[in-house]
Amino acid sequence: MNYPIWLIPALPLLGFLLNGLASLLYGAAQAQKRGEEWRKAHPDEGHGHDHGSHEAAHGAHDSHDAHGHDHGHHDTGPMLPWALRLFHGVVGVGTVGLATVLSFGILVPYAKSVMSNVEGARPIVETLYHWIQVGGLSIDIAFRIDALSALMLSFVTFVGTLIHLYSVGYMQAEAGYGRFFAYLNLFMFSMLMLVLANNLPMLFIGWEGVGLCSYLLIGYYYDKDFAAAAGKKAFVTNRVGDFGMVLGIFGILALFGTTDFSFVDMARQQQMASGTPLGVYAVCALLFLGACGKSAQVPLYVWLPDAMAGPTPVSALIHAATMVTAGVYLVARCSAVFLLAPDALTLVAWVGAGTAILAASIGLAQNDIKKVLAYSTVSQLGYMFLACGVGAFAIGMFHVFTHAFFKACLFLGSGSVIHALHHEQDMRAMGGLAKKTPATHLTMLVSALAIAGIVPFAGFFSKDQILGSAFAGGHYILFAVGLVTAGMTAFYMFRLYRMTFSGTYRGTPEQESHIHESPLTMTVPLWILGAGSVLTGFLGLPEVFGKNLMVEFLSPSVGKMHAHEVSHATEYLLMAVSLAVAGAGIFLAFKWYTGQDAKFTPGAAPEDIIASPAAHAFFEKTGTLGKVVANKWNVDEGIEALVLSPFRKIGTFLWRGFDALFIDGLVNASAFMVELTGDLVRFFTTGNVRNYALTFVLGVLGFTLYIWMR
Amino acid sequence: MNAVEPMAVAPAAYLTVGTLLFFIGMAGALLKRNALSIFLSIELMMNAANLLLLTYARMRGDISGQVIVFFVIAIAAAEASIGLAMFVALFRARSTVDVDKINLLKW
Amino acid sequence: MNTETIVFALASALAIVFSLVMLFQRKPVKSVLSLVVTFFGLAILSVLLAAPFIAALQVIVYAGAILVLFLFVIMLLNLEQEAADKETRKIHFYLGILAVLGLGGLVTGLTLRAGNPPVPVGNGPFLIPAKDEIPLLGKVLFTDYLLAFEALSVLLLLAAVGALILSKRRFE
Amino acid sequence: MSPELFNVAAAGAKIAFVWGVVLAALLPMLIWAERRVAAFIQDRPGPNRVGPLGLFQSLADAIKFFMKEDVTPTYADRFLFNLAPWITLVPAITTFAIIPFGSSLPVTLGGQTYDVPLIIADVNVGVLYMFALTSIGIYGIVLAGYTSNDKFSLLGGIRSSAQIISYELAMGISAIGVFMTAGSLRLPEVVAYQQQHIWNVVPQILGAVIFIISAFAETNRLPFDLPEAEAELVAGYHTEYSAFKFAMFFMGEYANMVAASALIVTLYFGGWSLPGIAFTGVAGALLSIAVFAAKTGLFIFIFLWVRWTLPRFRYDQLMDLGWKVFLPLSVLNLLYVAILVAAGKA
Repeated sequence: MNYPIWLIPALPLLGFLLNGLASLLYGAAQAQKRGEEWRKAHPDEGHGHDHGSHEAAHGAHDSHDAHGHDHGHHDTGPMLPWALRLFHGVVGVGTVGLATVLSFGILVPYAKSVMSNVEGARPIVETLYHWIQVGGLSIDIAFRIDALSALMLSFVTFVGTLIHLYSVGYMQAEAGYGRFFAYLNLFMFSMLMLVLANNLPMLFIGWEGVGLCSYLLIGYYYDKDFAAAAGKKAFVTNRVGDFGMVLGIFGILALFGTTDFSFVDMARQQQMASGTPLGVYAVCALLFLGACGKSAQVPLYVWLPDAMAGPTPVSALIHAATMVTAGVYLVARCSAVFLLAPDALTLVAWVGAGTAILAASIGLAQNDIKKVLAYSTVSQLGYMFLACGVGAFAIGMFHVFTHAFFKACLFLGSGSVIHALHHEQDMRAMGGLAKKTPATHLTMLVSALAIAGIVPFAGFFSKDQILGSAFAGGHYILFAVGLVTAGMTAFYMFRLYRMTFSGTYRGTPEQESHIHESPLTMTVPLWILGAGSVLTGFLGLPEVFGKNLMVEFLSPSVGKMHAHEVSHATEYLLMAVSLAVAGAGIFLAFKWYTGQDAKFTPGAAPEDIIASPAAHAFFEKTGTLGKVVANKWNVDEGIEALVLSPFRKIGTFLWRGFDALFIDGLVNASAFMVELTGDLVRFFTTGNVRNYALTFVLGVLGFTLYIWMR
Repeated sequence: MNAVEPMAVAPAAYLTVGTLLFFIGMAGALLKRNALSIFLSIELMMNAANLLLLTYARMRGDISGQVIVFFVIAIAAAEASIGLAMFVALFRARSTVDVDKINLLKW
Repeated sequence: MNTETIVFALASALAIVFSLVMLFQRKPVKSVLSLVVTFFGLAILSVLLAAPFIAALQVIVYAGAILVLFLFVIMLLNLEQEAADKETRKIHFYLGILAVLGLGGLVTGLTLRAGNPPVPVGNGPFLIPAKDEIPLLGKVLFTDYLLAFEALSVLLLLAAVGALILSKRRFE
Repeated sequence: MSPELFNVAAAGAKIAFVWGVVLAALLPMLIWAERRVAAFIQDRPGPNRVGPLGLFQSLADAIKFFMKEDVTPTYADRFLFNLAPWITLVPAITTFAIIPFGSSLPVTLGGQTYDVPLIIADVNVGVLYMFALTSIGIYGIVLAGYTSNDKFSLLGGIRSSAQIISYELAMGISAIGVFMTAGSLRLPEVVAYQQQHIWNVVPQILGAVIFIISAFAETNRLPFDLPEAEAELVAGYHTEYSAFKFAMFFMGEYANMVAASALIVTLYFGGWSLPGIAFTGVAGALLSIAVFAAKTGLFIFIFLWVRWTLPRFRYDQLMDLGWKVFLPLSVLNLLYVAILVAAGKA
């Protein structure tokens, strides 16, 4: 059967080209128009400034602000004409939507065929052409759909389309509307390349592509320093991971002689072309380093919270639902290789668990609504790696799947809140939004319950199975860490919920009057994602409830560690424990964060306003530790002191000492030698042709003499 | 197709004449100061080389030598036209063709 | 002593004597005319070497065109006499003579020492035919050496254009 | 009598015959004819006092030339000045060596019959030999102009040599067409080809016209006699020459004219042949000589006719004609002949 798989990434690419082109053309036209206006306003230069025209220009600008009850805050220019916005919206959403339809057209029959015959499931591979051919190495431009990429493809396209739709409403007042959709489409293209790639180099194209788009979109408000810096930070941090990724690809090539994903099967059958256990371990570690960079694991997670400088749909799509899960996808994809090196898996598990609890603990004390979600994302990614690390790759992917829905929903909900509050992100200035924004409130509550792990929402099933796998594998410490993290998760999510939706509004009444529910383009995706947060969990019911569809579906693609069976009783017990812990967290959040009758006064201590006396007592007891946690464990400062500062010093030394003195010295010395030689030799340059001729003949004479003598 | 009959005069005689002419030309090229005379001497050198080529072609019974002489003559024509045009331009600019007085190409 | 030897001796003597005249003659016009005579000698030698076509070409192109151009230039520039002042660079003069004599001796010696080439006469596709070599010359020129021939025609065209541009007075 | 000896003797006889006819009979006749034709065209009697119809006028002129004072300009380069007329005359006469002036003459000597081809030297480079000699002839004119130490002479010399070099191109290229059809540079084979097929003038009329007009320029005849253009340059390159040296230039010009006519006949008008007649035996040989002489005479007459009919070109017109009209046309002719030959082969 011939599937037009290549169309799936090609459509967003087309969208990117169209949107980008339209945006550029419009920008050029605007620049020209502005120039003409300026010339018109300044018919004779040198006559000073014409105040009238200036005011007229301002007036035009202001009218936009007054007209739009929207994001004047980030306005970097006048709003686009409605026709152009319609074009960008239609192209942006349309291409991605078409890709989604197309991919589901391929996915649904494929999933059916896989489920009917799991053992005999074959991936669909579509080879377009040979990209690189050197010796025995052949790298093709080829697309692959197997269970793993099918799973990824399903939620990437689905959630992606919803977020595109959401963006139509969310971004409508932005000047860079076209640019935004161009980048977003380019991101979809890269992500689909990453997911559909049939070999590591192609995956790497997508990998770098999403990195680039992440950079571009974090720095979307490029005129804001913090956004530009955040984009740079994300990019540089990812480079550290990519360095490992590239070396890992070379390692795979060295081990298996191919970068095609067929190496997974080779690894499964332990048919390595070469390599030692140590080599396999190194390759796994390097690939995992890449995954750490992209999926924000310790110690490379620092970029993700800062990435919240981008527009909220970007945070939802890239920094929660899709791109950051690429690391998990990579590990799951190479699961067979990881299984050859159990030590590497242990590393993955411990890093994942460490990240989960570290990020969760930071999330406890954040006041920015998006920062909370960002740390939550890091923490949840840690969970996924924890799952992979204990050998439950399918469960990890399941969590990726469910997480995509509820985290996207949470982010979009927070976006809706921010939208409603005119770009207010500090939760201390919120409160009482439940009635004002009912749709947002309800969907966010559902997804918060999902992430907290309350039955029967999606997060419960995935998270519980992760903990169960850890327990079953005998990793009790990891289990404990996960359990604590689950409690923390429940606590900070409902802290967020309470601070945002409960109680009364803590801003000024004037602001309060502007609060409004978001338009349909934004709420519809919220509803759909909210529904997903409820329903997706049932795709992966634990074994005790029957067949785990997800695990079975993924079994042809991902490896699985030898399963340690636990009794049903233990499983029920574990569920009860995790439910209890989550419930405790929610209870504590409700108890501590009353949010009643408080007004936001700038300068007041953060928790004074909204936290209950019991909470204050706790904070005072924990004292220093609390401050450290609130300051994100001082990780950024630590990196600055331990890594960046020494590197800067080495760099300075290399610059001043090595480059300027040694290298430049060598270069200058050679230049000086040339100059000296030239000074000596130029005496022979008489400008007299006959001298040259004579010299030439004498040379020939010498040469002839040599021949004669020989 | 049969080769030409054996040479009545020893090839070495032709070679000697050619070499002699070549070095007479070289002497002119090195010692004369008039650019035109130098050019003339170079033409003589070229023709001496042609003679050698023809001699070797005759010795081997191979016509390729004659072909190469043909090319040399044609290239000499091109070279002479350009060279003489240069001399005319040079003379217009500096009113002399004494190469010792034309020595701008120095430091 | 047969006819060919006599002709060879006469032609060689002509060429060498008049090349020496060319060398020592101070008047450019006479230098050129001596060279014409030298080329005649060379043309005769070419005929002896079974290359009458080349001989004709040599007379037409060298004597008939190139050296006439020389004469033209001499007449146009009115170069009556070479610079009469004596050679100022004695070292250059002696070194030049030394180089010419040394190199000439060496090369002559090398040439004679090398003797006849080991390639036997009478094989190969380019065998000079006994009576009329021109058809073969034409054939070889337009088959094996076609590229060189075409390149040469381009070169000649360029030379014509170049000469025109170089010698054109700029009136504007 | 050995064949070698016979060949030498035959060659000597042929040289004697050709030079005798050309130098001793034809040239004086031609000078007389020129003046008579001129007079006829200009409707006047012309020289008619010395001998019957003034036939001995040339003889009288010759005596006059020998008797006149031979003047050499004071600052002229004496050696080169004296050399110049010789350089003009000798190549002009030598040209005849390669022109076949008849079919072959059977000679029976000592019971052995030799077939003597009526050509002095059948060299395989054929007409190239003639072009080579023509280019040598230029030196005579250049030197005459240069060494006379006279502005008129110099101008005439430069004009003449430039003119000859320029028209040699068109002439040579149009002649190539003839050799392409004949497949050889040898003039006897050119004649043989025309005898078997058709006179070259028929298929190659363009080449023939170019060749003939260029021949006028090559021989410095009107309407292309710019080098001597008496109205502007007094007498061009031979302004300073007098007496016998002048006579040599004079003879050289007429010899060139005869040679050019003979060459035109040979290349384009069948040489000594006539269509449909086989020239065999002694009678045939003599007849062929007569045919050749008649054809050549016709062209000599045309030379004279043109001279006394057409006005002189301006020098720039002459050069324009040579470079911008004849050269491209001759190349066109070459292309056309090439297509003809290729079509004939195919």
